[in-house]
Parts: sequence; C-alpha cells; structure tokens
Amino acid sequence: MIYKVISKEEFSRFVDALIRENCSYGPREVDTDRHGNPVYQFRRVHSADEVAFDYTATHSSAKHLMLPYREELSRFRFSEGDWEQDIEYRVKPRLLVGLRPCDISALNILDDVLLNGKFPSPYYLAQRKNTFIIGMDHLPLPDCFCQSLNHHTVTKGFNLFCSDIGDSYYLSVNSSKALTYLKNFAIGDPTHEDDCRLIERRKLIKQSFQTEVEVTGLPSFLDIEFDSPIWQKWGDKCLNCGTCAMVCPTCYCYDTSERIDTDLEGASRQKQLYSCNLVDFAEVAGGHNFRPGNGDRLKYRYYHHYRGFAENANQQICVGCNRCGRACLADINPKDVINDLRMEKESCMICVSPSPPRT
Amino acid sequence: MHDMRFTIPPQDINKEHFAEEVADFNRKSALMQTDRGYKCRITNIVDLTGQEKLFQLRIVNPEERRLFTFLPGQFLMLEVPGYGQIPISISSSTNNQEFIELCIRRAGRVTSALFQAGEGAMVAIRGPFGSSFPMHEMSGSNVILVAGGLGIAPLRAPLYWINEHRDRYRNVHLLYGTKEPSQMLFTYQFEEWKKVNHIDLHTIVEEPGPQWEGRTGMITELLQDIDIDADNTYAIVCGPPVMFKFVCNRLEREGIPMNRMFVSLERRMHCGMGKCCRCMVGTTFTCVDGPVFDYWSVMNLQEAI
Amino acid sequence: MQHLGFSTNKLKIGSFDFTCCEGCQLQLANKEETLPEFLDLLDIRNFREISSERFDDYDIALVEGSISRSDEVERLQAIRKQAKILIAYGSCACFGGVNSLKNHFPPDECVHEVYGDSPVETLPVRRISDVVKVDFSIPGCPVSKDEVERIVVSIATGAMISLPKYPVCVECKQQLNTCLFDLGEVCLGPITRAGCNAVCTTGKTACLGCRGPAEDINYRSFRELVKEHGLSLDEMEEKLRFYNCFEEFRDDES
Amino acid sequence: MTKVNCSIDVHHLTRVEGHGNIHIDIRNGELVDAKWAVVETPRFFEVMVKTMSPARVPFLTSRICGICSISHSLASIRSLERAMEISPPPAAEKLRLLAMHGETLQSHALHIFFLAVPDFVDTPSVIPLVESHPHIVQAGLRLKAAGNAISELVTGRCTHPVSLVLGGVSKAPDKEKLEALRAQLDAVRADLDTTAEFCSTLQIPSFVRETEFVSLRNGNTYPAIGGDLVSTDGVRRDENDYLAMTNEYKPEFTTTKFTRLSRGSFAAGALARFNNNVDLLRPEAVSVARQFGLEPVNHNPFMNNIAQLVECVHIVHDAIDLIDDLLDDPLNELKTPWKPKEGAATGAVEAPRGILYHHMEVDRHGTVCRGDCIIPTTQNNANIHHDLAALARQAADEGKDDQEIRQLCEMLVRAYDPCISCSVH
Ligand SMILES: Cc1cc2nc3c(=O)[nH]c(=O)nc-3n(C[C@H](O)[C@H](O)[C@H](O)COP(=O)(O)OP(=O)(O)OC[C@H]3O[C@@H](n4cnc5c(N)ncnc54)[C@H](O)[C@@H]3O)c2cc1C
Ligand code: SF4
Ligand code: SF4
Ligand code: SF4
Repeated sequence: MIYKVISKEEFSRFVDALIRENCSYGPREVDTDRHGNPVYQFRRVHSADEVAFDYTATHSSAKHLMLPYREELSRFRFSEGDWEQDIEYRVKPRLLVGLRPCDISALNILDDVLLNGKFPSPYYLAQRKNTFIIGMDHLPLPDCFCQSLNHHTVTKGFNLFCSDIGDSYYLSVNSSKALTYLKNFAIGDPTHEDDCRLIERRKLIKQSFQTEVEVTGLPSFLDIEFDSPIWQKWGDKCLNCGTCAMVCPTCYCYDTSERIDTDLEGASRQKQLYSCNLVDFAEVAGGHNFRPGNGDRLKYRYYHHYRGFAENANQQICVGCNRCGRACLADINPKDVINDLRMEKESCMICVSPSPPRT
Repeated sequence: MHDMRFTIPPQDINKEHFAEEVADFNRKSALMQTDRGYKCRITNIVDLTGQEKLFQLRIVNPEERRLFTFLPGQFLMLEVPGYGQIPISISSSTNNQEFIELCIRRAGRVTSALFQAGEGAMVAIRGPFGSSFPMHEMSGSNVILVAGGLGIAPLRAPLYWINEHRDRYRNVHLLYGTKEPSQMLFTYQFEEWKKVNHIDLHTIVEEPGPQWEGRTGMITELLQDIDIDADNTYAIVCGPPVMFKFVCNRLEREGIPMNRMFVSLERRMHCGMGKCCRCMVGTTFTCVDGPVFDYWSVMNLQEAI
Repeated sequence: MQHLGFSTNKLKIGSFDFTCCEGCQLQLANKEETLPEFLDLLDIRNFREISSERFDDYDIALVEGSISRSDEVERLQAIRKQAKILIAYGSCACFGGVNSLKNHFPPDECVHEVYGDSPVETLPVRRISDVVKVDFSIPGCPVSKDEVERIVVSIATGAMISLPKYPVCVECKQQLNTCLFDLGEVCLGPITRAGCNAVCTTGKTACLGCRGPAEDINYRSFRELVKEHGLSLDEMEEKLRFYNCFEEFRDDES
Repeated sequence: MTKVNCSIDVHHLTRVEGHGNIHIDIRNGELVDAKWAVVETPRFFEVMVKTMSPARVPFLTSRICGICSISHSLASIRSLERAMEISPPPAAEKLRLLAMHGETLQSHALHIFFLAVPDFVDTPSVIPLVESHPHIVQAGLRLKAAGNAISELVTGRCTHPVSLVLGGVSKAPDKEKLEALRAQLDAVRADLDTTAEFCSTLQIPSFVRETEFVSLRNGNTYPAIGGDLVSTDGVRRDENDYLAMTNEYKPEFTTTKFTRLSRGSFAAGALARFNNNVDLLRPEAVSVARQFGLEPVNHNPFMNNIAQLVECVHIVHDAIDLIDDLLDDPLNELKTPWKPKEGAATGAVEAPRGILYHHMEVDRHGTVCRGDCIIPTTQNNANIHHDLAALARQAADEGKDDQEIRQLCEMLVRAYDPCISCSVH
C-alpha cells in the first residue's frame, strides 16, 4: 500500500475525470423520505456533482453491481437434435466510488465465499475484476454496528481508499492503476501532521459508535439456542418479504431457472438472488418444506450471518451495516434479535458464565 | 473532453489460462466450466413403474467419458436444456465407464420434461458432486442396506460395488420396502442379487395388493428377520426422512454405533457447488459436505430429519 | 424440442372475455418484439377481438373477466366443456377484480344509479373459479405479457408452470426503489404475490395487490406495521378491497 | 336492380373491443329495421367510485377500458383536480400530454393494422398478413411499439398507468430512456410513410351521411386534455357543461345509452377532432391528410381510419418536440401536494376514440360521493345506428348481396373503432 494526500478540490477533479471517462456508479440522492431525510442509492453517475460524497448510508448495498439481482448464466441454442451452450463472462469495466469500509469488507467476504472454494464463480470474478473501487470512511450512524464485527476499517479489497482529514483526503493507494491515474493530479506524500490527523480521525470514528452488538461466542450460542422460543417470537413478526436479504451486502443465496425462448430456438439459464426468508426457499419437489415456519426461516438467516456456514470457514458474514434493520418493515434488526437471544440464554444459564466482555 | 488516460482497462477473464482446461469436478474444477457440463446422449430408457424410469446416459466426448469417475453415493447435476438442472444420484456401477444410469421419479418441471424425452435425447451432466459411502472402511464387515421407495436409487451404486468386490464383505442384507407392490423398483434384478451375489434380500410393502405374497408392514419390521452382529456391522439407509429416524433408532438399539450408519439426505439444490445455499442442513451443505452423512453427524445437524 | 426427441404442436387456443375491460387480452398483442414468434406458437381458433374466424375446436381456453350475468354463466360452462385446459387470466377472472367493488352496494341501487328505471340484469360479481373448474390462474391487472408468454411457451413445450410464491417486495428491492412506507404510504407489496416486476412501486405508487396474496403471508404482522408506521387502517382496507383479492384476510381483526 | 329482401344478424361483432350486435332487416326494398345493439355486461363504475378516496379513483376508472386506460385515468384526475382546485406543475402537464400521445398512437396503430386493414384486404385477421404483407405488419408493430414505449416510460406501463396521480405524476422518466425513446420515435417516421403509402392503395367505401362532429378545442394545441366543447354545427360550451353537450338517453334494445346534440345523433373521434381542429395540426400531418383528400368537414365515417393515420403523424412529431422540451427540464417538480376538499367538476379529454367526460363530486369528508362517465363510444352509438340504416339502404339500392352488405356494415362499425366494454362501464 502506498499513502498519499490530496486536497479535497483536487480530489473532486480527479474523481470527476474518472467518472466522466468510465461507466460509473456512486451514492446518489434519489428521494426524500417522509421525515425529510434524503434517501441514497448506488446508481449510475455521470459527473462528480451527482455523487453525494457526504451521504449517510445507501438503502441498498452495492452488492448488485457484483452479484446482479438477475443474471443470465448461459444460453442454449437448439439445433436439429442437439444444442450448444454459450457462456459469457464479459463485463465492461466500471468505477464504483464512495464505498464504505463495511461495504468493502462485505466484498472481501463475498470473495472468500465465491472465489476461494472448490468451485469459484467466474461470473462474480469477472464483475469483481472489472470494478475499480474508491472507498471512503465516514462517521457511523447511530445504528451502525460494524465495529462490533470489526469491519469499521478495511485494508484490502479496494483500489483507493480516502480518509477525511479536514481539508484533504488521506489516500491509501492499493493498485498501480490508481497510482497511475493519480499522477495526473497534485498529490503529496503524507506529512507527520497528516499521519496524526489520520490517527485522530480513526479514533473519532471508533469513539462515535453508539450501537454495540455483542458477537463473541455467538456461534456456540446459536448452536445451543437452535430450539429457542425467541425464533418463534421474531418469526411471528417477519413478513417473509426478503427485503433484508435484498439490501444486505453479503446475502448471496440464489435460485436458478431456465426459460425457453418464445421462438423455441433457444433457452436461457438465469440466476436470481433469493432469500432464505422466502417461503419456498427450502421446499423440495412434492411440496415438502424443510423450513415451514417464519421462525425457522428467520433463524436460518441469523445462522448464516452470525454463525457462518462450513463453506465459508464458519465465519460470520454480517458486516454490521444494519441495512436489514433499517429496511425491515416489521422492525426486526440484528441488534435486538441477538440481544434477545443473549438475554434468553443468560437468564436461564447459571452454570455457564456469559462470555467475557470485549476489550 | 478528458483524456483517454482515465479509462479503466477491461480484464477479460475468458483469456485466463484455466479457460482451456476440461472440467474435473472431482479435483479442482476449472473455473470456466462451473456452468458447463459434459454433454450426454440418452441411450436407453427403461420404464420401471408409472412414476419412475431408468435413464442410461453416455457421455458424448470420449475424453470426458474417461474423466468422469465417481464414488458410490455421489450425485450429479443433470441439465435438461430449456427446463433446468436437478441433482440426481448416480445409480450405476462405478466400474462402468461406458454409461451412467439414473433412476428418476417424475416430480416437477425438469423430471416431467425428461419423461417426455426419447432415446437419443441430448442432455448434460455436471459432477460428480458430494460425499460417498465409505466402501473401503466397510470391508471385512457385515453390511445392512435399507431402502425405502426411491431410496433404492442411490443404493444401487454401493450394491454394484459390493457385488463386484463380494469377497471383501461378509453378510450383506438388503431390506427394501415400498408403499405398494407396484412401486417396487428393479425387481428384475432381485434373483441375480440373491443367487449370484449372495445378498440376503427382504422386501416388505405397506399396502399389499391381491398379488402380494410377501411381508406386509413397515420397513423396521424387516430388521427383526436378520441377525445383527452389532460390533461388526455397517448400515446404509436411504429413503424418505421419516424413515431415517425409525430405522436408525432401531439399529442404534441393536448396538450399531451411530458413526457406522450412513444416510443420504435430500434438499433443493440449484448449483451443487455450495453457492446457492438452497441445500443447507444445519450449517452444512448437502451438496458439498453431503449428501452422505454418518448418523452421528446427522444427529448433530439441527433440522436434518 | 428436438434435442429431447419430441416435437411441439401449435396450441389450439380460444380467448374469451366476460365482465372486464379487455385489457388483459390487449396485452397479448403487446411486447411487439416477440409478437410474431408468440403468434407462431398458437393456432388461434377463437379470438373475437382480433379475428373474424371462429371455431369451436380449441384445447386451451383463456378466460378473461368476471361473471355478472346469467348468460355469461352459460357461455362459460360451454367453454369449460370444450377446453382441455382452462386458464383464468387477469385479476377479474382470478379474483373478481375491481368489478367486485359493486358487490358492496345493493344491486337495486347500482341499477337505479346508472340506468334509472330501465331494467338491467346484473348479478353479484363472481370469479371464474366460483362457476367452473380453473386449471391455472395468471393474475394481474393487467396480466404481464412476459409472464403470459412464459406460461404459453411452457405449455407448448410440455413444461410445468408456476408463479412466484414470494411477495412483491423482493422485486421492488431489486429495482432499488425507495419503499413507499418510507414515503408515508400504505403499500400492499409485502403480502402480494410477485411476478409483475413491482411495476407499481417502481412507478412510485403503492401496490394495490392485483396479483393476490403471496403464499403463506403474515397478514397480522402486516396490519401491525401499518399501525406502527402511523398510517391509516382505512386506507389499508380500501386498498385490500380494491381487487377483491384479500377477502379471506379482511375480517381477521376488527 | 334493386334488392328486395335482406336480413343480417351479426352476433358479437369481431375485431372490436367488447360485445356488440348488428341487426338489419330489409323487406320488399323497405328498411324495416337497422340496429346497433351493445350487449356488454354493465359494471357500474359510477357506483363503485362512491365512498372512495379521490386518490384511488384514477386507478379505478382506468379499469373501465383496457385500450384507453390513460385517458380514463386522466379524465378522472382532471375532474378531481378541478373539483379540489389542485394545479399540477407544468412538467407534469407535459408528461401527461406525452402519455396521451402514447396511448393514442398505440390505439390507432392497433385499430388500423389489427382491426381495420384485414377488412380492406379481405382476410379474417392480421395473422395471414404477417405472411402476405410482412413490411406493413412490421411497420404497424413498430408504430404500436412506439406508442406503448411512450406510455410505458411515462406512466410505468402501457395499460393501466401507475404513475399518473392526483397533483401531477409520481415519477419522472429517466433521461437516458427519454433519449432512447426520442430515437425510437425518430425511426418510426419512416413507418408512417410506409403506412400512408399502403393506405392510399386501399379502397375506402364512398358513403356520406351528414352529421354533427363533437370534440374538444382549446385554440392553442391539437386537443388532448381539457378545453371547450365544440361541434361542427357551431355549438361551443364550457367543459363543465358536458351534460348539455351529450343529452344521454337509453333506447330499449341496448344496455348502452345514446346521445344527441343539434341533430338526432353526432360523432366523436379522430374525424371529429380533425374536422374541428385542422388548423392546429402539425404541417406534416396536414400534408398526409391532403394526400387522401381529407378536408374539413368530411362526412364519410370510413375516413375516420384516415383521420387516425393523420393523427399518428401529428403525434409522432409532437411527441418528439415534447421530449426535447422535457430533456431540457430538470423534472424535479412533478407533484403538487394536496388535501381532499369539497367540490365538483368535469374533466374532459380526447381519448383515442373521441371525447371522454368524467364528472366527479367530492363531499366535505373528502370522499367521492358521485361520479359520472360519458364515453366516446356511447356518444357514437346513435350515429353508428343511423349510419347503419343509411348504409344498408344505399347498399341495397346498389343491388349488393347479403354478404356484401354484411361486410360493409361490419366495416362501418369498425371504422368508428368502438370500444364497447368501455361504453357499458
Ligand atoms: C443428492 C440428491 C440426490 C437425488 N437423487 C435422486 C434420484 O436418484 N432420483 C430422483 O428421482 N430424484 C432424486 N433427487 C430428487 C430430485 O432432485 C428432485 O426430484 C428433482 O429436483 C425435482 O425436479 P423437478 O424439476 O422435476 O421438480 P420441481 O419441483 O419443478 O423443481 C424445480 C427446481 O427445484 C429444484 N428442486 C426441487 N426439488 C428438489 C429436490 N428434492 N432436491 C433438489 N432440488 C430440487 C431443482 O433445482 C429443480 O430444477 C435427488 C435429490 C438430491 C438432493
Ligand atoms: S447488518 Fe444486516 S444488512 Fe448489514 S451485513 Fe449484517 S445482515 Fe447484512
Ligand atoms: S414499496 Fe411496497 S413492495 Fe416495495 S419494499 Fe416497500 S412495501 Fe415492499
Ligand atoms: S405492484 Fe401490485 S398492484 Fe402493481 S402490478 Fe404488481 S401486484 Fe399488481
């Protein structure tokens, strides 16, 4: 990693040049909600003016740029008694500006899951390799809890990362491409003061978290609490609407389906992001549903996120952005569910002491 | 206007070296091939019952045919272009390099399309995937195979294996139960299994018709018919989830340790590669960690059965 | 489907409309880019709106609209007799649709209001499945041509057909829409069957539930959330009533 | 030689929207009976709107008709906005006009190519034309697609609009998509030429019956949303005076109502709009009209098909200008906030088939307490009915056989492009 410093005006000239030259995405204000607050989403941007650099959080994550909600995996062309399969992994290069550390961490987690296993996903790889990422730190919102999961800072997975140190940005340059582009602009090496300001900034961010979710020992808690009544309790609220999984930066479960073209001369195999909260996620042919209740399905999402599955080395995949909590109409959020689970556990267990407090 | 200097160059992953490799799902898959299978021709279709057919598939490309090896208990993803892909247990001998047999029940979209297909149809397979029955570990022991209904399909591969290495195993029992006599699969092989391969075969049905002369009742009753040497016996159990519980509990009472009983689980699957998460059981994937689990692991996997 | 060794035949189809706006039939002529191929799948035996030729040897009957007169009952029964597969399409056919709103008023009042003293026959609105057996339903007001196309192709190629079981929110979130509850409106998306690609919420108007309830919906929680967002239950009730799709849930709580 | 006896019964006329019957009876050279009877099932929309919140009404009334749902929605919106004194922002007005254009274009294209043309080339439907006249069908499909593309982009979908709401429009179209739409419209201009060329080869029956033509007129633009109510007989009234303009009555033999103004019947629709507003048409459209010898006041109902084509030309050009206008607009003010309020007013719009009136009354609780909708086809019913008699008599005099008379009568009804299910709402 190479560190540089750039003034804010120069930075916006730099970003503007990149945005104009490429197919670019960034946080944009798209609406005003009923409380008068702006609503942001990662959308196409055509110049730096359109980017809301001081955005709070986007309603949905930027996941859809790497894992499109719907994606054609391959096409079949039918011919006389035979067929051919065409598979394309071509993605046009893109710029993604303004990603938060937790969102970059989320991509790193997706990398783990989708690129490191026995069967890496070429579709994801093509998207990931062709996305130039400029990250940005920010002060947490009152309900952010990424610090609890240690995702409030990030050291890989981006091309360039900017930390706000007053009238300039402290840049962590993580790719030669980024450095090459930057060379056309007035950048400097960080001075001792810049370093100090960066440390101050980091400290400030760390101290600004208002929400903490206790996740130590959570995997074994979850294992023990499989039959806990709290799943039923939260399940009763859950609408099975899949919103949480759609906005989450790390939910990646999917569904595939095939559709024959109207001219009957070919077919396409498509992938659609799914959610374990959707009613037929675990239904098999013949109608048997392995997770028939709302609570069973809700529990599953928590298992995947806070216990982790074997395939991703039993790691927690939640990054603590609380998008799911904010988006949930029934007001279900990780903090409350996990606290509930802990309370339940701690109130009934005398012999097992609660996990030691975090330091 | 800005200068072209700021254009991000494309990275074409199609050009990367693994593009040319042939997929080998047993070892490490070649990246480019995760959505492409081996093309197969359906060379023969046998009507077994009104619900099930046995499909014989032959991989078209000789190189791929040579590469395709599997272990008893593994499954493959069968692609029927235009209709979808589904996980199906391989129901033929691991020794058979010429063709693959799949015993398929008509259930939904993909299977119905297959049931309309004729000989010569072109489909594709990906795989094999998943874990297998520990045939080597079982050698020198007695083996009890318990099948309920379509559960006989995944048991055919271990059966072939045992028959091909019959001297390695001691007493081999096959207990097979279905709801009605007409649903019994592979009856034409029963004599061969009994006479040639010395398999102790017992069958039972729940609802006997007028023709049925054999036993009537639940499959667990067949366990009373055989002598179980608990210290030296392995069991393989396949069938509907409710059956696992009854059979395995019975066998456990007989004294067979839980880690010597094996079951094959079934879940919805869309990838077979541990990505779509549809086949999660507890915190494990049926496709990668399963479908074959020992009963001890199943007991530890919440909501497995 | 040559690669599977079986061939497909043109579907002998008839399209019939009852009490409705005929908007669903009109959809069949939309999506112009694939229209010629779509028509190629069909052998249209009876389709008054687009063709003068009328034959009674169709296998598949597409039935649009609801039933609100006795002669319609007879016509529908004759269609059922002929058709091997009867598909109800559109919310009017599947649920009664907006026409059912009239059922909330006394029949005399309806006739008097519009026709004065002239006698006009009208029955309470019924869905198609109240009168004859329906083999498959394609909901929507109007139906989505893409979905109809998918289903017709499936029938032609002998594939099983299904509708999404999950609610509209899934598709709505996939479009990156701002949730209408955040904008202060009651939206029926969380309890309505997806498949329309969340067209209404993408146009920033609330889903009125034209596709009927999704599978296994949590109506109680939905009602709670409307209350908790400080929104009007009357507005919710009016929306639930709109297409007559949520009758079974309406009296859950008072 | 004069034909002596003729009896025609068309049960459920095909290639029209809705169910209608034609009945003609000529005995001993005398016309005994000529009837245009609508047998559609009534749905009672006017009852349904009662007790409904105004915001929901346009979504309900759009379901009166699957072809002109945008017009219905906008008629309700206009009447309710006038009743509750809401003024939509200018950008919203432009978008609404564009939406109307989209609907009219697709409706006219559907009528010309799918419903009317098969008669002229003597096929039962458009399907055989796919083989015999591929380039015409392709041109028709592209025109229809362009109309649908406008509606879809502006209102969210082509049938039953989603983003036309009280106070304005709920969502601005994406600018990139607007640009693409502009390009699409630019491209279909060639298809208009092809169509005009093709139509000039068609044999338009010569039949004239003098009648009165009613349409909107605002004096500035070719009519679409709101304006004065005018007729070729010189009547001019305020929008709220719609009842005096329509004078509905119900004959025995049909479920729909008939209307009249200065004479026994009058006509609405493309030809009426043309006859009253030719001065406001774009020059490109006027020149096409001239090509067909279409000039106001034209009394041949079959020329309605040509008037529709002329309007298509006007719309495509006007829509392109509107889009250019919208591309320059920031489109950030699209909706005026409003509160329900007591009041009553009429909203008149020019639906593809003619002038459409919605009259709504909101009570002091802010709910709709009365609604009235008068549909273009209702206004045309009486004219169709009288035309049928005249046409049958003329054809019989010319010695045409039953089959020919039947064909002509069907063509006549189709030329009006009736929307029957809509007329019995
Ligand atoms: C490891 C394994 C081995 C199997 N072996 C056999 C076998 O040997 N013979 C046999 O007849 N069946 C077997 N099955 C079950 C078989 O996969 C389902 O019957 C089949 O998927 C039904 O597909 P369909 O398209 O006909 O049904 P639909 O219900 O229309 O299914 C649509 C899609 O859902 C998925 N799906 C539905 N049910 C299942 C299911 N039970 N398992 C996985 N995916 C499902 C598939 O992706 C399919 O494309 C096996 C399943 C698993 C997991
Ligand atoms: S907080 Fe919610 S949305 Fe964010 S990563 Fe965790 S589970 Fe996903
Ligand atoms: S707008 Fe409606 S459909 Fe969309 S997320 Fe919100 S509730 Fe669901
Ligand atoms: S969003 Fe709702 S009302 Fe709109 S089409 Fe979809 S289901 Fe129907």
